[in-house]
Amino acid sequence: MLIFEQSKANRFNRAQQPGEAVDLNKIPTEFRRQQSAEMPAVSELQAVRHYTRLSQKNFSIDTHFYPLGSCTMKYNPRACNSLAMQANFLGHHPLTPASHGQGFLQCVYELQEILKEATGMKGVSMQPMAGAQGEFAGLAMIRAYHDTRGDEGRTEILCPDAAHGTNPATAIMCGYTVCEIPTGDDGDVDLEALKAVVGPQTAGIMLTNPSTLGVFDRNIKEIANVVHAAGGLLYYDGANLNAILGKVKPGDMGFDVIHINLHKTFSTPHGGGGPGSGPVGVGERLLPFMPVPVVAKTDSNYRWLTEKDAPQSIGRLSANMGNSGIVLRAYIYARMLGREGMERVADYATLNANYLMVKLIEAGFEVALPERRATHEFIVTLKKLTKETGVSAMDVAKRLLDYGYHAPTTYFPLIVPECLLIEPTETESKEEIDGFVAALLAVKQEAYEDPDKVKSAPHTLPVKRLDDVRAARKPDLRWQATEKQKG
Amino acid sequence: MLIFEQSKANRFNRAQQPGEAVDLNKIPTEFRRQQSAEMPAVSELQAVRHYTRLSQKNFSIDTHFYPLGSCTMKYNPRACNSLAMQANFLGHHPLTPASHGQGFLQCVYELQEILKEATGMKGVSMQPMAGAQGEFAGLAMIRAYHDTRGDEGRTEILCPDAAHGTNPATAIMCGYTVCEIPTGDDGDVDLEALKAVVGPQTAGIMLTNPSTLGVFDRNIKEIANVVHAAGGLLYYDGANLNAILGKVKPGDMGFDVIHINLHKTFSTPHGGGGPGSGPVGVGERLLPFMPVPVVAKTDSNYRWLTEKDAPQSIGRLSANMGNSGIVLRAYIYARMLGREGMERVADYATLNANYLMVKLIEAGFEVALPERRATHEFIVTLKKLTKETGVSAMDVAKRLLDYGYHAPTTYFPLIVPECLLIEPTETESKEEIDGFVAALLAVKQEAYEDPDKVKSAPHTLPVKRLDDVRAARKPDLRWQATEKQKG
Amino acid sequence: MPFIPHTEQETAQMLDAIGVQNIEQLFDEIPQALRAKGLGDIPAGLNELEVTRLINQRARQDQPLICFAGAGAYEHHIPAAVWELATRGEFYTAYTPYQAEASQGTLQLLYEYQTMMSNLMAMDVSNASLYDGASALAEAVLMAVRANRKSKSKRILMSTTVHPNYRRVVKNIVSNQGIELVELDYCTECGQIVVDSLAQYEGKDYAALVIPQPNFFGSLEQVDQLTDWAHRNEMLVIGVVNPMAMAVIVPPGEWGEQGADIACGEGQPLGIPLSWGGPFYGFIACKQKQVRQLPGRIVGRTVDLDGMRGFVLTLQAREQHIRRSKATSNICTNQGLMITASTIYMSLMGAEGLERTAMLCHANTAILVEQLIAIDGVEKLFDAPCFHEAVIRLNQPVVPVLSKLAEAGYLGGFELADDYAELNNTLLVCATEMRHRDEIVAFSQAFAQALR
Amino acid sequence: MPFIPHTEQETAQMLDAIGVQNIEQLFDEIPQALRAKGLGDIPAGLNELEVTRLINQRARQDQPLICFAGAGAYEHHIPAAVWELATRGEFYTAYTPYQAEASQGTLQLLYEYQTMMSNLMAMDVSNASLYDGASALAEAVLMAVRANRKSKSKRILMSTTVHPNYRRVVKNIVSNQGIELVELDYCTECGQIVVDSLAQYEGKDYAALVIPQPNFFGSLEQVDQLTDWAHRNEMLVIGVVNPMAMAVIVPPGEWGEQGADIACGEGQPLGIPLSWGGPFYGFIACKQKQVRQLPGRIVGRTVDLDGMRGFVLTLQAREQHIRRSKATSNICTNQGLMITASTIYMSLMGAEGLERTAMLCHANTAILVEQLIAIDGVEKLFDAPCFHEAVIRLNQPVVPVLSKLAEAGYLGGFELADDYAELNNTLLVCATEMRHRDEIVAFSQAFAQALR
Ligand SMILES: Cc1ncc(COP(=O)(O)O)c(C=O)c1O
Ligand SMILES: Cc1ncc(COP(=O)(O)O)c(C=O)c1O
Repeated sequence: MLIFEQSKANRFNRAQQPGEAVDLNKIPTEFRRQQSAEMPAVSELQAVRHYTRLSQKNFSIDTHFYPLGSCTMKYNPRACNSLAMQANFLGHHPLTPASHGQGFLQCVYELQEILKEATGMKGVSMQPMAGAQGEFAGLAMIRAYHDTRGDEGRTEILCPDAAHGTNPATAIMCGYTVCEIPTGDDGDVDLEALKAVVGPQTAGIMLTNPSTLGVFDRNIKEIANVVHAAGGLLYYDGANLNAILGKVKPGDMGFDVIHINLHKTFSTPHGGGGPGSGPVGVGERLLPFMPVPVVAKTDSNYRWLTEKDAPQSIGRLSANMGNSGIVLRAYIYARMLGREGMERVADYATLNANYLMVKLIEAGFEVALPERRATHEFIVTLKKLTKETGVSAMDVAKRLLDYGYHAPTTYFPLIVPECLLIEPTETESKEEIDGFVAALLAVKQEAYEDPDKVKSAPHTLPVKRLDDVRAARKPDLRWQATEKQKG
Repeated sequence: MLIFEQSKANRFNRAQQPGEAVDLNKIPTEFRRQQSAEMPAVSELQAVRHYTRLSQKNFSIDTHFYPLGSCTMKYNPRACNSLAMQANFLGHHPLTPASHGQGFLQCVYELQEILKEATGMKGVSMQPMAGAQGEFAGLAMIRAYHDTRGDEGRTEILCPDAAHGTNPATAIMCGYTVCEIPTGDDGDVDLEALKAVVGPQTAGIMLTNPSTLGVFDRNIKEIANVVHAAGGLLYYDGANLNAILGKVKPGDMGFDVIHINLHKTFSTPHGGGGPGSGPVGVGERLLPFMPVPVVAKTDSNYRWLTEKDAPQSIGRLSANMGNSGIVLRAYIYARMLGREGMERVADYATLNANYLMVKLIEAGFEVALPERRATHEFIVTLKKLTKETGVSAMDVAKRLLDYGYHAPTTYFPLIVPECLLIEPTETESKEEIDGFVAALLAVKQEAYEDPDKVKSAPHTLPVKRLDDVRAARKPDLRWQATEKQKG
Repeated sequence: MPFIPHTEQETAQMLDAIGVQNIEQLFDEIPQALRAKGLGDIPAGLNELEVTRLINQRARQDQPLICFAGAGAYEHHIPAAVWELATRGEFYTAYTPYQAEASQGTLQLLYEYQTMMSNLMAMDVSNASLYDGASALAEAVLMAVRANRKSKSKRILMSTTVHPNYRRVVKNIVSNQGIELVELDYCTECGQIVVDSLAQYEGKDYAALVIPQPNFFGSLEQVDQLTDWAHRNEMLVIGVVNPMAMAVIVPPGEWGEQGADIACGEGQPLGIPLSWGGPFYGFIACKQKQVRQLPGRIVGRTVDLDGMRGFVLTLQAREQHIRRSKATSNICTNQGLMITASTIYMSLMGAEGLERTAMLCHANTAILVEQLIAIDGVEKLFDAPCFHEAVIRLNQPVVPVLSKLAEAGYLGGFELADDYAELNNTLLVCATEMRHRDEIVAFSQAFAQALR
Repeated sequence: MPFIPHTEQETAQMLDAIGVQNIEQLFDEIPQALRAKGLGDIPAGLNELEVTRLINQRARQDQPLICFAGAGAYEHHIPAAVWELATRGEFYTAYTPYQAEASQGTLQLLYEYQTMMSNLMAMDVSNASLYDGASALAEAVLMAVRANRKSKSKRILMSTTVHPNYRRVVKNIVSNQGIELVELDYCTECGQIVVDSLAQYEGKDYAALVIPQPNFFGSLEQVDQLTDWAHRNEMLVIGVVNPMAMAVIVPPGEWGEQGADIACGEGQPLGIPLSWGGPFYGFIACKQKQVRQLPGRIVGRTVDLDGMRGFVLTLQAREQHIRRSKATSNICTNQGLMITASTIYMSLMGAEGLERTAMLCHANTAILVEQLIAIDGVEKLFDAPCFHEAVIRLNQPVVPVLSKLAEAGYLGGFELADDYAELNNTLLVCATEMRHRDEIVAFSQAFAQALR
């Protein structure tokens, strides 16, 4: 039942209502809403029960192994939440003067420093509110850099064909055109193809390394040289930083600008889709262009730097300072890990992924790049299974749900057919991984023995397989009071 | 899986461990534990996931209608929890001087006053930690009262046969013998029988009014007279106070001492079995005997009264001041209700129960006392159904679970065969009650059409019907490391 | 190591299975020259006890001020149930509901949210969130440029009564695509845009007009006239509104003859704590016919194999993960958890609760302004009706006054002169339903004190 | 009305169905003369915003002191996950698991708890909680009297090194049944019971001997000798112990030749906040052969119709709801939620975490005592080894010193003279793992100051 279907006219939740209905006497009637917005009218218990029950219909890290590739679904320490949700943090208006927010500002400043060290960059701004906005900030800085130098005509951004959809979408949003570069058979960027397209029109290249194929591009230095030689800059999509924390730094690989997904590597919650946080880090050249505000320290005093302090800045991308509460969580997490803990993250994320890959190969699965080391994730391709049984990667994903595992990422990257992108993360145990292997093997067997069972999965969830096509063909995006039907 | 079955030797949850293993150098080895206690060795994620998933296996107020008679399973406002769980309340050691705890003491004092007004008693102590301990405090006061007067030979406590098990058990614990009084056909205490047994050996009587039969004993004044005339005192078991809040006060009915279940009428959580809180209220005569500590107010200063201030007190029943945090929740709840809100509690608890009773009668169910008004609860007896179908009240209860309703209380009070004691509480909506009627009716039909289905219920819960007998015959009360079996 | 479950023995078994000697070997594809020399500057790890001590001490340092500021972020009462439910692990630690069948909780909630937000805005459809109010306005502008087939100009009329930071953000985002923002002056007497002043823009090609309601000064704009004017001139209308105000003020969908085309804004007032400015969330809603131009996630209702109702992410062909460079936006991770909270908030409040809250904010601000202008040297600046913010002018510079108020424990408001040169010595103040009358009185006294 | 969902229309429909005019009529069986005239003295209701303001203000008034007191309640670090999980609605708002199939969450958790507590105590079985440490000891005494078939005396040997309030509570409870507590003196030099001093009680009929570990002074008792002595004299042995200490100290099940018969105590140190003294929880564990004398709820493992493992309340024939006046105790509602928290706490800590915590408490207290006795006029009193509390004697009255410390922000300890007349000018102090070394130093300085 929808909350609206539990609604009853004239039901009020008195505990949440100011007692007196004050008159809007100072507001002329022409400005006043004539009919109340249709909202649920439920008791507090009804609302609590409804959303408690709804929550139980979700898979989540706290309930299930969630090996969603590229998303780093690791344990979110509860302390990061409860410490960040203290009244003294939550109660601060963004206009609070720095004099009254030294505690918070210090946290932000120190996280900036930690991220600089972790990535080898020279400056970090917490402004972007997710990875994609970090990408935007990065490209905007690249644009500002070229513009400032009067280096016109750089209108194109290069992206590998395996890139995440946000990369080309961001390039367009930032006013660039996109040129796709193919991936070589070995999983690295096709260097010859890159050389063929790079040129005076190249503003820069966006790269994820390790790539979305779950391998570390071994030619990264050469790529950097090629692009830099052509006058372009290198953007690092930090979505996969978890794999290399403390092992290799984007700054050392030659990247000029990066973003970091705090909701991935730094374990802030994914929240059913967000909020994330996508700080950007820059090398020397782009320092003047960083988005504001950032926190600066003078003696032991912390303060915001704004447009006034950074006249070349690309400015702000949020009305305030980005997703502060998320930054706070990431800071707490970073302090708990400390330097050794961070290296261990990469160690065990990589160990888990390689172990899982080996176990799946043993179990007869085909991985996309068997000759390569997995990083923190890797790709299984089911094209053989699909051909032999008609069971698709999507079907397998759905059937896994019945076994109590969230599915890996499916059909991404787009260049591998019938693929599953699998990222176990470092916080999952060997037992959990072994269980997952067993489940995937069981599904494979079912695919041969009883393909319809797999194709019609899931069977044990709150709903059966949902009809996506119908949803898109006749969009029903909002409950209408007239229907009042049950379900 | 048990948490122990996820355990692995040498797995540590580092985030929760002091870094250094300090040596116990000051403690001679003879005092030192030689082998570590077997405890789970799991990661933080494993623990979080395990207990999150376990929690989902519970029915609860927040997820289900829970009409457990005599237990008052009403909505527990979340604000009562979050406000009571503030660091500034949780951080206080019980030895905190009153000077540094005026805020908390004021809350306790004001709740004492509110409860006095609500019950018509002259003094209230928050000391008892649940209803049964309140009963104990009450009887101990009765004993102290008689003792102080040198009124010896009063060795017996009277209890109606419908009384809750805690009443006779408490009487024994307090060194009394118990004399049971039968209930009349009309549901009220059998007055003649009472008169027949009351006498110089009578220390007092324990009564619930409304009784556990869900009716208000109309002869309460006469009962009080009879017992008082014989020199006994009247104890009021306040478990059913929700039904009469603001309508009639135990003090006015003639009770000398009462307890109140804050976890029922004042909506503190039931917590899977507690903690409760069972404050006692006393009339003039028992004032000197109240358990300590209680909070007193002088000018605008609050302080604890202890044994020193109350030399005749029966003393303390907990090491500290009882379940403080629960008292705080009840105070918050009481302040939200206010006086009108409290009366409304009785109004709507009673309305819901009577409506539900009428609807069930309409649906062909037999209620135990059809000629009487229901109070906040009432009894359905399924003896006819059982006779005709072999389906017992327990079977019906189990089958209701499949319909998404927690079962009513079964087989209590003991004097009504195959009974369900049903208490909807005031916070449930008409829709929920109508749905419950429909479910009960559906189960009844099933009992005739497919009795085995009902007898083997539940069918949709995490486990099927559990074998109680086996559990009691071969008690397995603790997981043993040797087994390591799955389940 | 915190949060890593492996025992040494398991690590050894796993390495063995992989066929390597040690974990280090797993990184052997990284060119040796690039390998990091460690993370020396990062402090050593803390256990939870230690980090709790540290963070509590930071928090204790920062006692919040009693808030009389708004300017885009508003302190409202948030029922305890909101965040107790929103931080349940099942909401908190799930991600974008890619596997719909395993995410019906989040999906149904988002569908309910879309319904609530559409209803509050009187628009046909809402998406499932953008980052914040400012970036939502940027997306609305991009959307309008795409959607207005009649306009070729890539020019937007932007009222200067829109939040200055919103205007900055929009500019920072959209100017990369060559979109130009033409700023409209407001009437310095009434503090709103006057339709008569727009004659100069008539007959020229603008893709859209952006109208705030209430505007940054707290004043109510003449939205009906503005909307009709814009539509007459073939512009789309973007309303950027405070959702709490919409409980009692005419919503975008009802502006003028046809209603605004796009409604967007900051969702923070609906159950989101101030939290140093974030995370908040942006909302955006539009008319049915523009739905395929809407950026961000959208949830739709559908049926399962048994014909039972269920919910899925839909219209994904607009999105970057499908359409890549042709997407309506690059947004991927959005502000899901904030929507969870906001949806629960709206359910607990109901229409009546929102209305009463809005009214009380209005009444409290009226009292606040009354008290403040009773002080010598304080006057109210604009005469347009206000919702829950107002501009006052002092007889002296604002900064020292705000400092004194901060010392007295108050956040006194927002100084306008930095953003509006003509508004020297002015202050934007606000009193929501959170401000007790006693606090307003005490603040006014402190204010008088600070002016001396 | 808060929390009541009925609309006026529904109320009317329901009254109609019942066949009454108004709600008042439903109370017509209550004699008119008894009807209350309202609840005039109770204040009017507050909405959540108002009550939040009120309670926050009360809380702000009461800033906790930095705690150097123990005396039965100990400040330990509690992992954030503990209460975030324990207050999930499914745990928080369920009741005693009468319907086992709908309560497997709580039941399995209790079974896990019973296992953990039995293991920690090295006993065979644990129940699922009693009210608190003091009342648990009372129940243990009642249980011992029932269980000791060899004794007819109803007399108990109770060490005076047991917490004074525990002794009071036990007396208040058990004396009603004519049980007598005979108090054993401790050795004023070493601060523990000396076995040699017990000769006078030999050969007399006592049902049980109560041994604290550590005792109220923080000293470790010679439990092996005491246990063996008691068993030789046909008494049962009741250990009343600090569960945190049991991580590193010999547990009751291993005392002497045969182990104690009953272990009980206060569970608060295992994940329960100080919270003004409650809710805490009492634990009790015993040997297999006494299980049917154990009071309170017990969960057992069984199987369902399909043979799958499941959990139920068991051995209910001991309990009041079945056996009524013949029950082992009157307890019904216990401290379930505290057990939920404690079980999660123990799972998160593991044996190693508990051990390290216990060790750090010990080390911190050692440092504290060292620092304090370095002050002129302070000396350590007893020479028995301590766990994490110790008694010091001052050269002046304690009360004024404690007041000065409170002014400086410290809870300085527990004054013993009220309970132990011979211990004038003495103070029981404690430093758990929560006390940072810097805090201990600062406290010692404040202490020196206060003595001046
Ligand atoms: C490889 C990659 N790049 C970029 C992004 C975009 O980040 P966000 O979702 O935080 O905007 C993601 C994640 O979604 C990603 O996996
Ligand atoms: C009628 C009655 N009396 C007494 C009690 C005992 O109260 P408690 O469980 O709080 O000890 C109960 C509840 O369990 C009850 O229903």
